[in-house]
Amino acid sequence: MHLAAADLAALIALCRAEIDRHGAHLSALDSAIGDGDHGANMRRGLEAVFAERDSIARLPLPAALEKIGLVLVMNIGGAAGPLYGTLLMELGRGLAAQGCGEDFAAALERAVAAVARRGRSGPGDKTLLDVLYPVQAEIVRRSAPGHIAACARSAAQSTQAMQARRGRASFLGARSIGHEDPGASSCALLTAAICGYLAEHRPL
Amino acid sequence: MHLAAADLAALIALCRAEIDRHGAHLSALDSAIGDGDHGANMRRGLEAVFAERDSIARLPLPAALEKIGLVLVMNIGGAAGPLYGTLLMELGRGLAAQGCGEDFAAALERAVAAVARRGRSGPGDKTLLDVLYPVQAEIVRRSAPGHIAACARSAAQSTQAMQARRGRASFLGARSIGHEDPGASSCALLTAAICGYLAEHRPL
Amino acid sequence: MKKIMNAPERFVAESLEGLVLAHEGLLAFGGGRKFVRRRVLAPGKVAVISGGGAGHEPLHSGFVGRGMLDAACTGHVFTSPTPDQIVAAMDEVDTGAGCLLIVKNYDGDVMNFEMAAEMAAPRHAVETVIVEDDAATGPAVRSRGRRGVAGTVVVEKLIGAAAEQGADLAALKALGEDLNGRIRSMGVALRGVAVPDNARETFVLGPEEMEFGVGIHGEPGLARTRFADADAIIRQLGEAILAEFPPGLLAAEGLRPLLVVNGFGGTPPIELYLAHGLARRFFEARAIMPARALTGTFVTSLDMAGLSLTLALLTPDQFALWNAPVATPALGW
Amino acid sequence: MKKIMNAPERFVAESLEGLVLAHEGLLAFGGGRKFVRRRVLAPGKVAVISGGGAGHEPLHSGFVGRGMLDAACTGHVFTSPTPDQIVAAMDEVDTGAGCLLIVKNYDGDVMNFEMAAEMAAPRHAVETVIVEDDAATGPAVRSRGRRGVAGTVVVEKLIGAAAEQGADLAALKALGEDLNGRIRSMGVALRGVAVPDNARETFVLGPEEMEFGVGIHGEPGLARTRFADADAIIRQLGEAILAEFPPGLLAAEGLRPLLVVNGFGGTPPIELYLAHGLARRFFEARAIMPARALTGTFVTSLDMAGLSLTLALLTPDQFALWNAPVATPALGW
Ligand SMILES: Nc1ncnc2c1ncn2[C@@H]1O[C@H](COP(=O)(O)OP(=O)(O)O)[C@@H](O)[C@H]1O
Ligand SMILES: Nc1ncnc2c1ncn2[C@@H]1O[C@H](COP(=O)(O)OP(=O)(O)O)[C@@H](O)[C@H]1O
Ligand SMILES: [Mg+2]
Ligand SMILES: [Mg+2]
Ligand SMILES: [Mg+2]
Ligand SMILES: [Mg+2]
Repeated sequence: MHLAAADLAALIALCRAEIDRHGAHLSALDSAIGDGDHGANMRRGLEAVFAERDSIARLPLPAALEKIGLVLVMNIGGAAGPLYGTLLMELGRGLAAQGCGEDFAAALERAVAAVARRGRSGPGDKTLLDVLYPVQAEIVRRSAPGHIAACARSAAQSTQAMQARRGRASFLGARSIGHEDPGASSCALLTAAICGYLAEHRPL
Repeated sequence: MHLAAADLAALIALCRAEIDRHGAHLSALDSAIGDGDHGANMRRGLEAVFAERDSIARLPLPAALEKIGLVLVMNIGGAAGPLYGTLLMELGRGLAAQGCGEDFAAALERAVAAVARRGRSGPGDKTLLDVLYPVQAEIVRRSAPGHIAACARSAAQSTQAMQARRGRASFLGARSIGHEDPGASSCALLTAAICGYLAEHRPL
Repeated sequence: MKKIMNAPERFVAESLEGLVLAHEGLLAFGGGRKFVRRRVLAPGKVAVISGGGAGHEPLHSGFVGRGMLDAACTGHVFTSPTPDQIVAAMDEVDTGAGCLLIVKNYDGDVMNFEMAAEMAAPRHAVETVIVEDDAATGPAVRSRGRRGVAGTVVVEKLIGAAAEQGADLAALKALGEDLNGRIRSMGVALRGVAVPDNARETFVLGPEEMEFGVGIHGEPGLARTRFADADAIIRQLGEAILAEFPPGLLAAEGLRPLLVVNGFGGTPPIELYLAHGLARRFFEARAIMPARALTGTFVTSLDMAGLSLTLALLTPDQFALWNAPVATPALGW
Repeated sequence: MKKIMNAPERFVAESLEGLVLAHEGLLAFGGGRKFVRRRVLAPGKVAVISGGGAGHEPLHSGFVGRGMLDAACTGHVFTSPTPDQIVAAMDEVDTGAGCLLIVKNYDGDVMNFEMAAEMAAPRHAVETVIVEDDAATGPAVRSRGRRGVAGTVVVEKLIGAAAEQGADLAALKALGEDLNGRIRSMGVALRGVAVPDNARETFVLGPEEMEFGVGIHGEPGLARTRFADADAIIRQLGEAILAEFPPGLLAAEGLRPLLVVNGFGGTPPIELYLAHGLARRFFEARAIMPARALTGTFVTSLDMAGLSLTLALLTPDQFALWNAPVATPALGW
């Protein structure tokens, strides 16, 4: 995958706009089974990345991703910060290690595994991993961006039926069932936004 | 004025019932321009007197009134306790000093004056004195109980137009205007109850 | 408004019992549970006694202890204690040097303490200090006598410290009277309260309203105004306070200002600390440099949301009394 | 829900500034205002560092001072601090004996402190104690790991005292792990909270409802139940606490129980003291005799109405650590 600086800057702007638009919804989801701040947390993170988008976009993709991850970690706090941060830092490091990152899918797989380690969590725990796993599987399968986005969306929805085993929602026990996980929701939103951009600007 | 023990016990029961019935209304008046407890305060006082009604009714009238005053002081607290307490203690003492209290009106006048001294207040301050003064004047005039009761009622109503200069309501300044004073209201209620009993049982 | 309560008529007694249990080393009940006293009295000093309605906790019983009060008499919620309570306290904690009564300026409190003082006169030397610190009830609103509000803590601390150091009754009375010109408070409520017997709040505020110039009994204040940001609220409180000091005092040399930010019971520490920072900046911008601060929940109005600022313009000697050691449930250093 | 606030994004910073201003003798900001630290460090002792989201004040910054924390890192409301804050604190307050991190058991806090510990590993010896005292999130609800709630104050006090007395990193870590089996808390909310960015409360209770088994982030609890009188509430809390101690501990000899009644921010002292008295009676009726009590507002959930009980079954040595001198804004003796 090749991304020009302009693409990266545009993607950052797009993700930030997407989170901004859905911030209240993400917080509402988090209010139901968490502490109601996921929208604010994600906004703060994306605003910080957006503020540094020019210098980030000037970096090679692996370094840019790692930098985005670091900015997220240092600005979000809460659970989302280390998780999204680890995802991007590890993805960047993985791509760098491969020498300009030809095998995106492999790097993503390792990054998702790092997120799971950081969160001590796995599939079915009702977290953003329940979106990351299927997205990564579709990428391995080289599915079309539109299909990946739809998968992400339905994966997020399927967290409704789960009982949370990690994160604040897990403290609710069975009461967490019936609500969509906010982290899964933000993850699907971002996935769909990125896929939409890629479909439009770099048809694979 | 002569009151049998049975009359005194009946009057105590009547006053207690009257305050109990109107307690919520008195507190509501007090909420508007005070702290909302006048009903509870008066109830507590009358319950305490009621609890001791048998031993009180056995005393000669002056001693009974003084005792009622003391029970009110020791149980009401707040502004109403010392004021109603002083009224009855001084009335009892005044009647006792006169030797079996032939001149009720004179004793009442001195008792009302003692209330004013205790409260450092006078006519037009928007307090129970604005009922006590006209009631006492009607008693001097030997008005019929029904007329005294009506006077008390209208005197209480006339406190609506006043700006409070004593009591909690005075802290509201001009905002106290337009509300009936709770102490004036309880005073009118008790006056009317007593007058009603006297009209029925001892037509003057 | 829900309360952690069994029944209105047991509310105050059960709370006092919990307070005494939680601080058994400092406190004990007086005879008949009519008041809370210092467990161990300091013989020979003037007995400092205060009290008032319940609902203002930790005032007054939470300030019983070394260097502050010897006894506190508590009435029903927002209702002055009765004279028998106050007389009982005098009889039990006066060790011979007389009693100094500290009374917040409400007609009910003043009259009940006055009747108690009259009853006790044959047996006790008694002086009374009436606390009048509320800037909301100054001459513009009321012909005489401000309410006593959060500044009461300052008066109780300084008089308590002076008594502990051996000041006599006359000196304590003079100190209290001097303090009345030096302490001004102003409060704002964001949510009203319901007393335990009543289902309804004494005032109900809309989401965009606040009640300015409130006291500590859930009673309406000076004016219903538009809810504002913290800077604006602090500015309004601060200006009202400064306007009510006796002329000239603000310009006096060598004063040591004390700044108290007091929560009314429903306002959490995060907001109180924020208010303290803004109040500090407000006063410092006007060349009033607080030399010490007290921020917390000291004089409440049940669970009312809101807070008050108190500024005390102390002499160096008075400031030393503030700094003197104190060991009570709610204030200790 | 109205707050004394200028703007959500300045809420936490302005509150911390007020705290530090109010306690300048004890506290100072760390570099870049990333944390609050003891003004004067005690060289040679292990640095005790804690932190977490804002909204729990006085936790954690109000417990910085002699005998307790050396630094506290505060995040946004209900949001863990970020690793850079924690690393900066370690770099500034570790005087050579290493850092003991005290972390409440929330995934966000655990992950951020863990990343910080990894980043600081080259320069600092670091150990972490995870606080897990919440009886509402025991094995019946969650496969592993209770939340950390009001018991955190006990852990910070005891570890802080031990560090002040010279305990090394391994001993402090062992103490923290031992305490996790000895401390259980349970909370109930009478009114929910709204975080500053959100207009709405996370849960809305009817006049006859309460939320049982809540944490300290305004999140829903174990169950929505019928509002009850204080005796029933205390009994429910007490029974939940007793049920969650490790088997055998309650029967152990020579324990010195500590009872904490903690208000969640919107509950006034009159109710907290009442709860203390009832809790005392509840435990004493079961032959658990609290040897010391702490009643007040220590671990809040913004202005949530409600409270929690905490029972700590301490060894005599641990109890001595509780009694050791402490000088912080919110705890001092
Ligand atoms: N241990 C974990 N592993 C994976 N994801 C987690 C974990 N804990 C939380 N999450 C994710 O983080 C989301 C919550 O993020 P956020 O609200 O920003 O943080 P916090 O819970 O600290 O308030 C959850 O919806 C969930 O998807
Ligand atoms: N100084 C005073 N002189 C005369 N009457 C007073 C005075 N202060 C208060 N009152 C009367 O007492 C009434 C209030 O009584 P109550 O509510 O029981 O006491 P409190 O004001 O202490 O709560 C007022 O309505 C008024 O009639
Ligand atoms: Mg959250
Ligand atoms: Mg009243
Ligand atoms: Mg009253
Ligand atoms: Mg959070």
